[in-house]
Amino acid sequence: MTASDLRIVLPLLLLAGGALLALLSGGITRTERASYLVAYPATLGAALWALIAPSPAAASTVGLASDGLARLFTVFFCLMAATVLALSRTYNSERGLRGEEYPATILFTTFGMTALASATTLLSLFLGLEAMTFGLYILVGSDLGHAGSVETGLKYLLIGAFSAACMVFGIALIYCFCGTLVIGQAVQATLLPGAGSSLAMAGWSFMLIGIAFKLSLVPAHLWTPDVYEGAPAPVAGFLSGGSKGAAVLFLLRLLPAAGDAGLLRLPLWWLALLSMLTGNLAALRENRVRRLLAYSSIAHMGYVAVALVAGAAGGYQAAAYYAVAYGIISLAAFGAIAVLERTGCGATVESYRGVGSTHAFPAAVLTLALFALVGIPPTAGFTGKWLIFTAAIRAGELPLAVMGILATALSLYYYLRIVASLYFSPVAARQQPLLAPVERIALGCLAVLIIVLGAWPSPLLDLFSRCFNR
Amino acid sequence: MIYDPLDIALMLAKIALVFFVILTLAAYLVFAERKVLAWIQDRKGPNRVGPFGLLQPLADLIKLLTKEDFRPIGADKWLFYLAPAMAAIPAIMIFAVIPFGAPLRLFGHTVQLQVADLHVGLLLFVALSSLAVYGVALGGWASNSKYALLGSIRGLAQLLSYELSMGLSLVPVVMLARSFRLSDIVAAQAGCWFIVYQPLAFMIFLISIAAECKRIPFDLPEAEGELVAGFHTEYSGMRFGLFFVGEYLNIIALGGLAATFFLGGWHGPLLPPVVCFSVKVLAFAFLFIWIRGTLPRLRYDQLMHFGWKILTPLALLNILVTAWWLVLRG
Amino acid sequence: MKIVSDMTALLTGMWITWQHIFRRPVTIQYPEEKRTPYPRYRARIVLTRDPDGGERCVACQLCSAACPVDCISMQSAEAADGRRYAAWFRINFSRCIFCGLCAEACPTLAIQMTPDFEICKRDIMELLYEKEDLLIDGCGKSHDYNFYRHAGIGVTQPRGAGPKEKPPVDVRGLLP
Amino acid sequence: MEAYLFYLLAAVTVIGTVLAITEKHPVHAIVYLVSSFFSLAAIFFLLAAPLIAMFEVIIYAGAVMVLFMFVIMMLDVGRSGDGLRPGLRQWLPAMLLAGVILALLGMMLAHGGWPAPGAGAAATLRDFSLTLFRQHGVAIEIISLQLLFAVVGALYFGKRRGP
Repeated sequence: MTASDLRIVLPLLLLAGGALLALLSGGITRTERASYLVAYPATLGAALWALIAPSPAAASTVGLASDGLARLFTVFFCLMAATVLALSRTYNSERGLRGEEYPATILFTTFGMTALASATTLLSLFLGLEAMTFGLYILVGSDLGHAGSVETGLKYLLIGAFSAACMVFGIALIYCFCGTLVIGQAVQATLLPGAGSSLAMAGWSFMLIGIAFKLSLVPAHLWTPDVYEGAPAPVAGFLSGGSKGAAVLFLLRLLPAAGDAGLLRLPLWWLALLSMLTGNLAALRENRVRRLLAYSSIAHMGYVAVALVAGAAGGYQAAAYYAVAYGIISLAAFGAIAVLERTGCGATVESYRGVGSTHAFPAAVLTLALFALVGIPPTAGFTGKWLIFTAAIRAGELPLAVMGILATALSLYYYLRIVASLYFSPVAARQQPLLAPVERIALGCLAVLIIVLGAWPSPLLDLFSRCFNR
Repeated sequence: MIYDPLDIALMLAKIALVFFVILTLAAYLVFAERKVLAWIQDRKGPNRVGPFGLLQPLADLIKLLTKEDFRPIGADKWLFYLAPAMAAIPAIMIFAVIPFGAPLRLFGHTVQLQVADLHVGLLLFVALSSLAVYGVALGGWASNSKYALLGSIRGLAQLLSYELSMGLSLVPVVMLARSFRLSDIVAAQAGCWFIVYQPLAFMIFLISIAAECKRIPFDLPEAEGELVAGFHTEYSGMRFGLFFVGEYLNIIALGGLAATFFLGGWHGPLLPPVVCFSVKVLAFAFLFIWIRGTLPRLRYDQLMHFGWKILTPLALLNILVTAWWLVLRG
Repeated sequence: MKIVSDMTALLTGMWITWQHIFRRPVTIQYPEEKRTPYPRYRARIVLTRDPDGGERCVACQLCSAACPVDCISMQSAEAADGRRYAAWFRINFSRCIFCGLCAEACPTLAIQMTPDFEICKRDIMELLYEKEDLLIDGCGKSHDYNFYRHAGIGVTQPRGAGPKEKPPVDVRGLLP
Repeated sequence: MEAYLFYLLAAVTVIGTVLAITEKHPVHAIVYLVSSFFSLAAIFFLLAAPLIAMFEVIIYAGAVMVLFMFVIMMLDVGRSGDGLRPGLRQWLPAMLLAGVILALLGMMLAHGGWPAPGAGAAATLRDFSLTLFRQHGVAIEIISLQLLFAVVGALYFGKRRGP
């Protein structure tokens, strides 16, 4: 390992070291305060390093790279982790969820995401994804006092193990065919039209099944509502924003190497269509807020899949942008839900009645996030959808784009139902929550980001297009 | 692949020889144990059958063979019958990789005095000793008896825990010999035995193998005082005999491995290599008997604490120190 | 240092057992070599006779009552001169635990224990000892004790004729 | 000779695995699976990959399955009943998927497109470890961290509930 390698892996080292230190300090001081104090600098430091570090002089020898995409997503994941930490402190202490394991596991999950973001071989790509999922197994089940939480964790674990098995089998088949684990070579040897053999195709199908589980695309989506419902709210936000982002990144690492989705276009097309339709239709009938958001996330991953089908015609930029935007939006939504659940809001939409007037700030953030999920203009959601559907039309996927737009129109109903419940219903007496300053700041930042990214997306898009059009 | 008939014949001869020797040795080890224990307790031990009781193993064999083969009601038939074999077979298979003498020149061939010189020999040993757990576990479970089940659960946990420290204590040996092949490990000790470099690893290995053969002070799985006979309470006749012989085969095998890994295998002064090796193996067997005559049984929590909180960390530390030493030495 | 003392303790134990390997065994090879029991050894039970050759046992049932395992049984009878004796007397040695309580209880010193410990039979019924098997021609441990001579009952000799025995007092003659 | 051995072992592996899936008794299923692992290890050995063969036995047969068995014995599951046996409805999706995969395999076999078999030089332990630790060192670190957090998670879930 050389000095330039060290430069590449420094964010990873910071996160891993932070995780270990958080565990140790929690174990020594017997309070979780120290762990949180370790966790913030670790995530922020990693993000900062990814932002400002000069690119390494020599090529990497460790199977990791720090190209633009890796650095952008490292920053994204690290900041997201910091926000999740900020949102979960008060939430956790009110739910009696304590222990240094929680911040340490958040750091470890972020470590996995970052490893995935900078992977150059199929092996480290898969391991990064697995490390992330591993952390999320723990986080999802971490609410020991809440009866459903551990069960949810187990459900997620079983499904995750199945998808990991599929994926690793797929990687093995691909390696068997082309004899290399380096992403570029492997993808070009197997995915380009004409290059593939039946063996490699089998491998790619297994990979696709595995990643469909992680993205909760439709035939593999069944775990999503249960997990979203049982997990602690900030973790649900992290899961929905971060892990979905990482899964999108997983595909974004693979597909552009072949230039096009190639042989995977057809299965992706169907996955996209089914996810958009099923997600939105199921959400229409759902009355519980978290499950509703779960179905909405299935639908949104369908939109991302549309972007991936569109591929080189601007689809990759759109997918990357949408992954970031959706991450921020869903984190904002779940952050607001975390705050509102402390005031006594239950599971159903009706229990959110009149919150808008009693708790104006979190309700406003939730409303903004919901608007963004629908795709109302000045928000990031609108810009993302615009990019996706224009890319799809440009790539000649007109039917898919039309279906997507129709599905979006359909989604207006159920999002607005929540908003209506927030503002237009009679006020019930509620307790005033103590909104910690750090929560206020985190929610505020997320809200501002939703607007800013939506209204002024060009810097981010420029960066992305530089990544994909080398 | 084409096989030389002479090679095959030699191989069969070696297998037959090893089989004969270890089975006889195991039988006489039982006798020796009874004798030595008797001496330690100021008794005379078996001395009725044959001169000095030397035919006692034969008498035992006849007794075991003619006893009723008994299966308790509710026992799981196939597993009950299978378990003794699963206990004995891995112990026998371990002998395949132990080099018991210097290579010989015979009919113009160089004959390794070792059944199979695998280059993953050490790993084969670890694998087989991890498979030996099944005999204990299934035997106790299939007997449909509380004592047996408790014994087998204890056995499972104990063997699993001590396998870890045993495996870890062998890592420095591999680091020093730079090979998993047992003949290489022996060759690397031509100058200086590894026990000189690795006394700690030797101690850890010794304690771990005592636990692996379920010998006092680690005989929790069959603790007579509490569990009648533990996992083989319900066995009788030759099935019990297989468990019993398996245990003594294990002692010989692990003694041989300890000699191979730490005491220079067949290297030694004055005596011919095969004799040298046998002396070492028998010394280990004697040591185990001696310890059995001396120490009381551990309590179960002491056993687990000792394995996980003392032996394993010590073994890890030892690996670390050895690695540093090797790096510094270059 | 705890570990040093622990190691020393272990090694001391090993050293002691090592020494014992070379000790002479204390085993006695029983059927060939026999050890002589002490005279007061408590093994097979016998019924003794008094110095005059008569049975000591008066069938008082005290031994039977004292026996913790109830292995002694008998039938009492009385001779024409008023002397009590056991019509039959039976000890079940398959139950006897050789505790010696019967011998303690016996007022006439009839029942006594011997050092003969080799009681072994093929058939368990043979361990049922009848009076004929139990009765020996001897006084056992006290050679000159005869209950009826001391008791002053007037069976073996007229009342008042015993050694150190005062003649019987005529109670009526003492009346004022 | 090697071919016969291979087919024998392959048959044992497949039959063992099928029996492990269909067996209703967990301990029996474990025994079947262990025999399947063992013959798989022997196949690896035949394929000149002794290291993988040994790891197969040590890790899967020797550690993972033993832990399974430990848990089953501790909880004493499976003594009481046939409730564990899945019905046809539970079998159906799995059968369907297995059928699809088998059909695809058959198609692939018919279609060809296999990579040419390699030179067949057995990789030595030294090569193996050099590749593993030089090229994939980071992967190993990620895995070790993952294992650490597996322990952390297990401890966390095993923590005593309540105060």
